[in-house]
Formats: sequence, C-alpha cells, structure tokens
Amino acid sequence: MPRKAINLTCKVEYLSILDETGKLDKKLDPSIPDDLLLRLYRAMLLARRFDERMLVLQRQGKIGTFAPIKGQEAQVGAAAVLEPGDWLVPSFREMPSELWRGKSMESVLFTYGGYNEGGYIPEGINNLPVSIPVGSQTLHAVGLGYAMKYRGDKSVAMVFFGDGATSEGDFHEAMNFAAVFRTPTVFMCQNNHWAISVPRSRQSHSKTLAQKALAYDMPGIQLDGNDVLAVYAGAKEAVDRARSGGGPTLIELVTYRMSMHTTADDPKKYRSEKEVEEWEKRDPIVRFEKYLRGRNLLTDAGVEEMDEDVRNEVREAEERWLEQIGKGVDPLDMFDHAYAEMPPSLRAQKEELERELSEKKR
Amino acid sequence: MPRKAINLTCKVEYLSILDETGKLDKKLDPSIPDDLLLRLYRAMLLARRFDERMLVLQRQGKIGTFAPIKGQEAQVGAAAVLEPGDWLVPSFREMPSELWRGKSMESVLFTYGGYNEGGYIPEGINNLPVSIPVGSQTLHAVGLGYAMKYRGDKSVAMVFFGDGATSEGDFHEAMNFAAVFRTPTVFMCQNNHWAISVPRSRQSHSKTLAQKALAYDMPGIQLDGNDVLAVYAGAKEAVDRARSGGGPTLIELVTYRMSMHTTADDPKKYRSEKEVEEWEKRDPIVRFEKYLRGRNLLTDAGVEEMDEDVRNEVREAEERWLEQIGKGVDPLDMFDHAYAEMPPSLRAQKEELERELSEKKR
Amino acid sequence: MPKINMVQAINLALSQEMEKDDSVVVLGEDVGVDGGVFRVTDGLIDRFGPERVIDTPLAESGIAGFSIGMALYGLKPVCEMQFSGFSYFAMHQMESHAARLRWRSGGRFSVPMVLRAPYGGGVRALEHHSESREAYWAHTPGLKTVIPSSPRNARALLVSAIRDPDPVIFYEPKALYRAFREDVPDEEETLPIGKSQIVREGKDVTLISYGASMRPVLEAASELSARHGIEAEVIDLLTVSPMDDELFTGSARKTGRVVVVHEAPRSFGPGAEIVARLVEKSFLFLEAPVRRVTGFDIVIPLYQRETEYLPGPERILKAVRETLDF
Amino acid sequence: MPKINMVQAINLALSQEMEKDDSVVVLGEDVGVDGGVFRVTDGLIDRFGPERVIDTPLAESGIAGFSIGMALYGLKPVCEMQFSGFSYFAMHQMESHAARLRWRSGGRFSVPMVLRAPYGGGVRALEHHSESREAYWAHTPGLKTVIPSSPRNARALLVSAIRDPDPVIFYEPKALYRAFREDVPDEEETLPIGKSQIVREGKDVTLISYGASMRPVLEAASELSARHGIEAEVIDLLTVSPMDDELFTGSARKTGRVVVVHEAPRSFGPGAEIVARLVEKSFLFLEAPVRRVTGFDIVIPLYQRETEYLPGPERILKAVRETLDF
Ligand SMILES: Cc1ncc(C[n+]2csc(CCOP(=O)(O)OP(=O)(O)O)c2C)c(N)n1
Ligand SMILES: Cc1ncc(C[n+]2csc(CCOP(=O)(O)OP(=O)(O)O)c2C)c(N)n1
Ligand SMILES: [Mg+2]
Ligand SMILES: [Mg+2]
Repeated sequence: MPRKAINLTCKVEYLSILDETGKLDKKLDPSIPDDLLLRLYRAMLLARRFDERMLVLQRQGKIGTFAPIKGQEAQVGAAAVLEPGDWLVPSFREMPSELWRGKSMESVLFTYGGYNEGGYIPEGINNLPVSIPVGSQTLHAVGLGYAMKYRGDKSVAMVFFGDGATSEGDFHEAMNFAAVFRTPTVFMCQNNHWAISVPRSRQSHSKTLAQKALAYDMPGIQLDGNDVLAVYAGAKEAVDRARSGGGPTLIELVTYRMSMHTTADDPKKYRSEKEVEEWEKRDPIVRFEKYLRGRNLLTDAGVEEMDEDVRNEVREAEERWLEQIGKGVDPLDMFDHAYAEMPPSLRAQKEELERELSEKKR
Repeated sequence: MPRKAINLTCKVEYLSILDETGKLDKKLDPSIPDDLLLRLYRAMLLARRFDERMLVLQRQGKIGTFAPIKGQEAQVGAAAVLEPGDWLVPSFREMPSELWRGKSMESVLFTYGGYNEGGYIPEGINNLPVSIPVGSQTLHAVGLGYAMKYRGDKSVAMVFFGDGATSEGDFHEAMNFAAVFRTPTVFMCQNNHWAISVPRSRQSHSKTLAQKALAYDMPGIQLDGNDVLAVYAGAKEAVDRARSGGGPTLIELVTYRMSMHTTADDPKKYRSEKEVEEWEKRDPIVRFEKYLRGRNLLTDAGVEEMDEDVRNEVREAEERWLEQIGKGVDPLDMFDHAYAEMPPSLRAQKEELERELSEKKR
Repeated sequence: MPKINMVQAINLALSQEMEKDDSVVVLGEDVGVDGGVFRVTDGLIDRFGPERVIDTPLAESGIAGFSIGMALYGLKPVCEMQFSGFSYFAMHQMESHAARLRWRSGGRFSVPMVLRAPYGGGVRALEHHSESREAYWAHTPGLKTVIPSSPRNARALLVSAIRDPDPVIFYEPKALYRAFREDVPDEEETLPIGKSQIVREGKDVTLISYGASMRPVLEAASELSARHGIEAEVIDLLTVSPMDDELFTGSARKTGRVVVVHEAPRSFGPGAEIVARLVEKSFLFLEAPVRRVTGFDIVIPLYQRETEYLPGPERILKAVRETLDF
Repeated sequence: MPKINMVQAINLALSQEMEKDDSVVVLGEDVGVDGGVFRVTDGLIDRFGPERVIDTPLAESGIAGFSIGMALYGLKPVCEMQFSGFSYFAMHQMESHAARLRWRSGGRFSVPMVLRAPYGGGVRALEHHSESREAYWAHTPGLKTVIPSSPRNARALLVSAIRDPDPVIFYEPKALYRAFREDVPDEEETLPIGKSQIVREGKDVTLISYGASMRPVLEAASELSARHGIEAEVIDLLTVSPMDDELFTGSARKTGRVVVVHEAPRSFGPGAEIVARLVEKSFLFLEAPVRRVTGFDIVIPLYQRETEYLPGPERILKAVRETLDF
C-alpha cells in the first residue's frame, strides 16, 4: 500500500444570516414567526438591562463578584429552540438563556449576592444550576442525553461552555462519549474570544473551535454568535438532529465578551480598546433591532416602551429580592441539602454552631 | 455572510512500505542502511523472545502480572529515529523501544517481578520509567519538549500511548499544549485495536485516530504499525520536523495486540480467534524477515544464528536477574527515594518497621 | 444459602438491583463484554443488555461526569473505576459536582450514583493497583464512603448504596475478592450506610478497622484470645464517612485501650479521624495512647516488599501488647 | 525593609528566584499578561518574557503534567492553579507522577516543581473559590504541603519551596493576600520546609493552626491574655505535611491543653492528624480533650453564611475556655 490520503469528512461551515447592518440573507432566513422574533429581542434586551443593573449593584457592594454577559445575548436564539422537556446545562455566562428557560432574576441575584438560595430551580424547569468549574459540565449533558435515550424520551440536552473550556480534558471526554454513544447532546461553545486574559488564538492552535468536532467524526459548525437568527437556525438544525436520533453536534458561536471577565477583572491589562470598539459595531442587539425596525416589527415607540417595560421587570425582581433578603438569613441553613438525610455527626456539628450562635446572641 | 465552507487543512495520510508479503514499495523506501535494518530486525526478535520468555516466567509464578507486547515489535522503528539526547516517554507496552534505547532486560524483570529496582534507569539513558496511568504521560513529553526548546537543545520527546489513551482528557490537553507551544513532541499512538476488551471502534467514533490531530491543526498521519519501514519513515519525518522547530505530530501506528492485554486477561472473552489469525498473517517480524531474506540480508542460517544469539541474551539477562534477586531484598528499602531527604516523621516510621522486623527475626 | 465469594456477592447485589429497578445501570471500562477485570460484572451484559451495562471509553472523569448526568435524570448509575488508583482522574467531578449538586440546587437535584473501585494491596499487582486513598473521599463533604469486609456485608452494603439518594463511594478490598466464601442469602438484604458493627465482643482492648484490614485484625484478635487470654472487641467501620463514632467511642469507654488499623498511609489517614473522635468523646476513659497500625507514608511498594508495608497480624499484635502494657 | 503585603511578598520570592536561577519558570492560567487574577505574578512577564512566564491554555491537569515534564528536564516550574478549588483536576498528575517519579525511578529522576494555589474563604467569592482541601495533598506520600501565614514567611517559604528538590504544594491563604503588611527584607530569606514555629509563647494552652486561620487564632490569643490573663502558646505549622510534630507535642507537654484550628472541614482534616500525633507523643500530658475548631463537614457556603462557617475568634475562645474548664 502506498502513501495515500485517507478520505475524511471535513466539512465545517460558517453561518451568518443577519449582517452587521441588520441586513438579512434571504436564502438563509429561518422564517421565525414574528412574535417569536419579538420575544427573542425582548429577552436579549432584558438580559442586557439586567446585566447592566447587576454591574451597578456590584459596584455598590450589594452583590459580589459576577460575570457580565454583555455582547453574548444572542445565545437566547439557541435556548429558544429547546422544548420545556429538554435540558439546559449552563456555565456561568448563560444568564440570558437561563432566564429564557424560566429561571428568575431573583435567583441570579441570590447567587451573586452570596446566598445559596440562588441555586434552587423550581420543579419543571430543566435547567441545571450554574457550573463554574470550566468544561466539567459538558459531561453532565452527555449523561443526561444518554439517560433520555435510555428512557426513550425524545429530549435533548444543550450544554454551554466557553472557548477556554475546549482546552479542558473534560470537554474532550464529553465529546468522545457523546459521539460514541450518539447521545442527543448539543455542545454550544460560546467563543467570546477571551478566557479571562487569554485570547482565543492562544487557547488553541486550531483555526476554528468548530473543527474540533472532526476528531470525533461529529458534525461541527461555526455560527455568527452575534446574529440571533444564525444562532437559532444552527441550534435548530442540531437540536432537530439530536432529537431524531442523529447524535451530537458541536456548535461554535463566534461572539465577543464586551465587558470584563468578572467584576474582579480589568480587561485593560490585556486587550485593546480598539478591539472592543470593533466588536461593539457588531452588537447583537443593535443589529437585531435594525432588522426588526426594517421589517416594521419595531418602531421608535415600540423600542422605548419595551425598554421601559424591561427595566421595570428588572426593578421589580430586584425589589422582590431585596425584600426576601431583608428578612435575613439563618446561617444554620448551611447544613441543609448536604445529604438527603443529615448524618448524626453532621447534626452534631449543626448543633454545635447553633449553641455558638445562641451564646453569641446572649 | 452566507453559509460558507471554512477552508481547513484536512490531510491525513496512510503510509505502508512493506506489504504483508514483505514486498517493498520502492517509491517510499526510506533507504535505511543495511546494518540498521539488521539491528532493527534483531531488536524485534529480541523483544519477541523476551516477551515469550516472560510469559513462561509469569506462568511459573516467577514474575507477576505483565503486559505482553507481541505483535507490536515494529515500534522500534520509531525509537530508532531518536538520538541519545532525545527522550522516550513510554507507557507499558514499549519494552522493545525501551530496550532499544538501552534499558536492560533485568530491569524489566525487576519491575514485573515486583521489585521497585526496575524503575531505575542509568544516567545517560533518557527514558522515563514506564507510566501506567493511561494517557497521563503524554503531558510529560510536552513539558520535556518545552524545556528542550527553552534550553535551546535541539532534542525531541517521543511519547507512546495506546488507542485507549486517546479517550483520556490528558491526551487532549497534551495535544493542545503541544500545538499551542509548538513543542518538539512526537505523539506515537499504538493503535493495537484493543484497550483490554474495548475495540478501537467503540473507543472513539472517529474513523482514524490520526485525524484527532485536526482538532489542533497539527500534522497527523497513520502508519502501518506492523511495517517497521513505515514506522521508521513516518517517525523520522515527525522527529525531523520537531527537531527543526516545526512542532508536534500525531502518529497513529496501526498494529495489533496479538497476545492478551496482560497475563491477568483472557481475550477469548471478547474477541474472535479469527481476528487474531488475520493479524497473525501481518506479523511484523515475519514480514520484515521476508523482506530481508529477499534482499539477501538474512539467510536461513543467519536467522537461526541470530535467534540463538537473542535467546542467549535473554537467558543471560534472566540469570543476572535471578542472581541479583537471589541476594534477597531489604524491605526497609521501601522508604528510599520517597524524598531527596527523609523527613523526620518518615524516618520514625522506618525505624518502627526496622524494630518490628528485627523483633520478628528474633 | 449458597456460599459465595465477594466478587459473586457484589455481582449478586448488582444483578438483583438491576432486576428490581430499571433505573440502575452499570458502566465503566471493560464492565460489559469482558465482565470486568475482576469479573465482578460478569454476565450482567447478557442479562441486561449493552444499554444498561455500558462499556465506556477509557476516561475516568468521563465516566464519573457521565454518571452524574445520568443520575440527574433519575437513573442510578453504578460506575466502576477499574482500580481506585485511577479514580483521582475523577476527583474533580466527584468533589465539584456529585457531592454538591443536591446542595447547589437547594434540594432540587440529587446524584444517586455509586462509584465502585477495587482498592488495597495484597494481590501482587503493578504500580497504582494497590493504593488505599479512601481518606480523599472521606474528607469530601457530600459523599459517603463505604468499605465492606466480607461477601455478605459487601452485598448488603452495595444494595444500600445503590438505593441511597446520595453519591456513595464504594471501595472494594480486592484482596478479599476471592479470599473466602460466606453464606449470602438470596433474599434481599441491606445494611444501613453510616453504621459500624461490633464483629467480636471483648473487654480488654478495642480494635477498629475496615475493609481489607479486617482479616489481619480478626486473626490478631483470635490469637490474642487463644494465646494470651486477651479479649479484643473488634469494630468494623463499614462506613468510613460519615463516620459512626457512637459505636467505637462506646467500646473505648469500656476497654480504655484502642488500636486502629488500616492500609492507607498513616498521616492524614482515616485512623487520625478515629483518634480525634475518641479524644473528643471518650477522653477520660482512654488508659493508653491510641495506636495506629497502618500503611506507611510512602507509595505502597511493588509486591516483593508489600507484605512488610501492609499492617499484618504481627504488627497488630505488637501494637496491642504495647497498648496493654502502657 | 519595605512593608509589603503577601501578594507582593510572593511576587518578590518569584522574581528574585527567577533572577537567580534561569531554571525557574512560572506558568498557569492568566499568570502572564494579566499578572494573575490576584496580581501575584504581576510584572513578571515584562521582566522575564513569555517563555518564562507562561500563559497556558485552560487545563489544570495539563498545567501540572506539563510542569512535571519540565521538572524532569531540570527546570523548576512554579505553576499556579487559579484557585485551589480547581486543583483537583490535577490530582492524578500530582498523586500518580509528581509525588512518585523520584521513587519510581529509584532516584534517577525528580520533580522539583511548586504548585501554587490560593485557598480558603473570606473574600466573598463564588462557589469553588473558598475551599480548603489541603488534607488531600497532605495525605499524598511524596508531596510536601506548605501554607504561609504572613508576607514574610510566605516569601521565605516560597523561596525554600522553589529550591526544594521535591514537589511542593504551596497553598496561599487568599484572605491574607492583602490583609496586612509586614517588613520583608530585600535580602534572601528562606524558611526550612518541614518545620513549625512558635509564634507566641504561653503556658496555659496551646493553639495550633496555620495559614488563614492564624489571624483569628492570634486575635483570640491576645484577647485571652488581655481579658482573662490566659497565656496561649500559638504554633504556626507552616508545613502541614510532612508534619513537624516535635514542636507542638512539646508545647502540649507543657500546657496540657490544646485547641487546633483550621478552615478545612473537620472530619479527616489536618486537625485529626494533629490530635493523633498528640495522643501518640504526649498522651500522659493531656489534661483535656483536644478541641478542633474548624470548618464544618459541608461545602463552604456562599459568602453570606461564610463567617459562621469559618472558625473565627469567638469560636476559638469558646473552645479554649471549655478546654481550660475541662
Ligand atoms: C476548571 C477551572 N479552572 C479555572 C477556573 C477559573 N476561571 C473561571 S472562568 C475562566 C475562563 C473561562 O474562559 P471561557 O471558557 O472562554 O469562558 P468565558 O469566561 O469566556 O465565558 C477561568 C480560567 C474555573 N472556573 N474552572
Ligand atoms: C487512567 C487509567 N485507567 C485505567 C487503567 C487500567 N488499564 C490499564 S491498560 C488499559 C487499556 C489501555 O488501552 P490502550 O490505551 O489501547 O493501550 P494498550 O493496553 O492496548 O497498549 C486499562 C483500562 C489505567 N492503567 N490507567
Ligand atoms: Mg471565553
Ligand atoms: Mg490498545
């Protein structure tokens, strides 16, 4: 046998539907109903306003360190493809998707405000809580997917993670398991170009992140992550495939972290203002708004009204949160939910703390 | 921007030079000098005989569990490309390569015989000791490579691992680091088609293992791993590239584990005799021998003499080993080399054992 | 009641639970077609099919994380780490997720998985195949760590572990896999997780141990009784964490003298926690320092030196004598 | 002598060692251009270049294994785990290789690396950013685990760790990073690894702690002296493992009463080992049970409940009083 080329499927495509000016590529129009378009727009706006508000709250010391999502609001296009029975497996930059799927803003404030209460997600909402150890949650989405298949449920697990997460071993193991077991898992990589201070180009030597799918003979695609229509269309294709037994997909959303990594971070140390400005031109909300205005689905008045409405919603959530935390917390709660049933030695520790706290009060 | 194909380099080739009948593809002949060809043959034969002998020793209870390498002897073609200043980073199925690089057969017997003495490798031989945790050693070869570059040494680290190892997160992290830092690392995957009972086809969904290089934009190639000439040629290309600053390469050696996983394993539980027979036809030694005979580099007498010679070498090593272990071991040695300097509390433990052993003697 | 060994007893627990509850799935490296490198899962794939007895790719973190995902969906995965020496690859999944998802989600989610792993020395194995690092898991809040010592309690504990609503680390003393047989009833049997047992009553000294070390401990206890007329009370922890200190602190109050035995390295090992609890709860009753007979603070040597590393009956006897003579 | 905080002190140790020895390299996530998320490595990349101050991809096992490889070649890598809560991703590399390669190779190879990681609570951080799991490392044979408690000893210990021929886990109490300043001489200063220190002499009770907990311990000691005339002897372990028990067992022999303090969960934590050593070495001198004032056996709560989780001066005082009243 001579030296011969091995025939491999190497297709990795890029999809963008709305350009930076809001112009639609008609051939690619996913034909989303008008009301869904408006709901998507509103969800993006809500996420933006909530994010802005949290930055204020953080600067005022009312909440602790948090991870802004500014610029990555088009992710809701992916969440919007999911059915209620599907599962969302977020990392820490999916607030927009989590809200879309029914998580409350209060619970986000609880978490960032240092209250474990934020982890609770009401029965019926199939979102996992935020996963902070980078990349580790990808495996959970594969296990969920396997279990869905095992149960004969036609559901899908969609897991979000960053460009940095693709460097973790867990990402690789998850991709491999998903491909081997053909689980209904959609890998949604938010390539926002930075992992704290490390640029995408130094995170991996590969030209794209989508092409990492080739290592597993899994479909991989790169989407314009600031174009909610492309995100929706690409996610839909992957979710439909997964649901119909076609197995997993790796999606790379090409987007940008317009704000700091977290509020503890100073991006000026490692990236240029110019780069940020370039990306500001591609703001997913501005672009989408232009498109909707062009289609007369939005008007000046409509935008203003919606913005007002969204701001109210944020304020009301904040107020509810303040009221709830105003009641104070019981530190003894920290022992709750460690186990289904509290082991005796843990009960003893709880009682120890209880005694200490009551002595302190006296 | 429309849905468009991303232009990626997707070349993955397969190289075989000697076919199963020992026929050479002249266009691809790496033109190895005759004496090296004979040395390679002898090394393969030595490895085979030593492997066979160890199986006998194991069955006699003289050594413990060991991992036979039968069928994977052509790996020495890769080791042969290395300079003494290069580093070999083996897993547990590289006995042939380790011997080629100067490790003694006694030390192998020590290890499998349950003596830690086998781990010691004389100064000047740049082999790491055998690494058992699957895939984990790949990272060491990347660190070695980085350090070589950092020191301006024109050396190369070659790391061996199995098909199963490609599933581990560490393999992925090593590939990524190597590509990002462009380290002089050659990843040598011995795809012997089985990871204990799990066939290659269920270890990964990808058509080849070599294509995993595409995820890192790293050169990847598949070699006929039972063809020592192909192994040599492919490894040389990769080593030369690494040495000249061209960065890492992933090589997949397509070979076969002709024997059991370890002596604790019964392959009949999971694979057919027929499959094994198919691969026996592709025996790397038989094939190479045919070629060398065809070129009149080997004759009946020459083969017999060499075999005799090799068997003697194995016997002598075994005798030396028996002599050395015949002197008995000092169990207190177990405390040696835990640290450069023994911490006081460990010294106390050693003294404790010393007292116990001396009381026992009395 | 058939007499079976621990491998068969674990197999029995798995197959009966799988029979009863289709949410129980078994997964790991070589657990399916091969039946496990120790044959613990032998025959399960034939009975329950490859969807429920899953040969996974070779990736421990993958296996653990994948199991967590399954468990979140309501399955009860019993995953195997082929040897406990490779379970550290999965440490972060267990520490950061399995142990915490109930807490993190305020009770909404739970991870009812079992992570099985053969541990300990004594089988002439290669490096990494003989370690005892149960203390890593025991120190991890949110996990339970269980270690059986006989076929019968292995079977009963594993059934309880599978039914437990929280993640359980189930360390199997591989030295005992085929060491002896015991009557194991075919009918359902469970053992409460979090409870230790007195396996031999005595008044002179308390021996506390678990898992593989129970054999030399019981041997030493027999010898003490037969040769020296010393009656040792022997306690089998069974659950290492959360630790049941009621039983052994009670025994210590009676005997006043305690020896703790395990294979794990001494420092920062489970024995230290036992001593600390004894001091906290039975200080005034202790008539001699508590002795720890354990592995040393080094990597367990390859097998030629293993016997001297492991706490055998002689070392235990010596410690007991010294404790009594104190 | 300039007064500097711990972040600056660690930075000083790194830069001076890098200046002296070109085999010292620094690596980790965001340690280069960004200067580290806590600014510990600030400015190093400008002075020593990106080949020596390496921004790695986001992979902890990768960072550890890569460091091991470098160390095998003779470099002295100082790698950072951005938070100790993510260091478990690297557990297997450290347990299976860093800790063993000297032993495995019969002394031919060594792994002179340092793994730095900020640990502990008290900085209002997110989940996984406040843990104390030093016991995992302390229980691992072949590693050394070092935890400073002040700018000056942080600097000196880190220099010693970098020069140590074996792998050292260097846990940095992030609550102390900027908590106070201390005179740190510009000239070389080292502190022996494996040695503890008496930081306050006393005769009534011995307080043993390390790292972040040294602050509340010293606060409690001052209060005991000022308000109650009780003189506590305070011992700073500095090295958690291999543990220097000479010093603290000696102190216990003097005071007869001991309280151990750490943030790590109590069970199977470092405090247990301290108690075990006390029992082994100063049993007859102990006049009261040794008390452990520690984190609880649960995941450290998010920051609103963190103060109650962490062992503060009040809990320490209460334990001391009870120990004295025993
Ligand atoms: C395993 C792990 N290592 C390190 C960290 C600290 N950390 C938090 S976010 C982050 C960067 C993540 O980058 P990326 O995956 O691109 O996600 P992004 O923050 O850009 O959304 C790092 C290093 C972590 N949370 N988990
Ligand atoms: C991390 C880890 N997990 C599990 C094992 C047990 N084990 C030893 S070899 C092996 C299969 C390895 O397969 P492969 O990588 O293909 O190498 P081969 O044995 O075929 O040479 C397994 C599962 C191990 N040594 N290390
Ligand atoms: Mg990112
Ligand atoms: Mg293989």
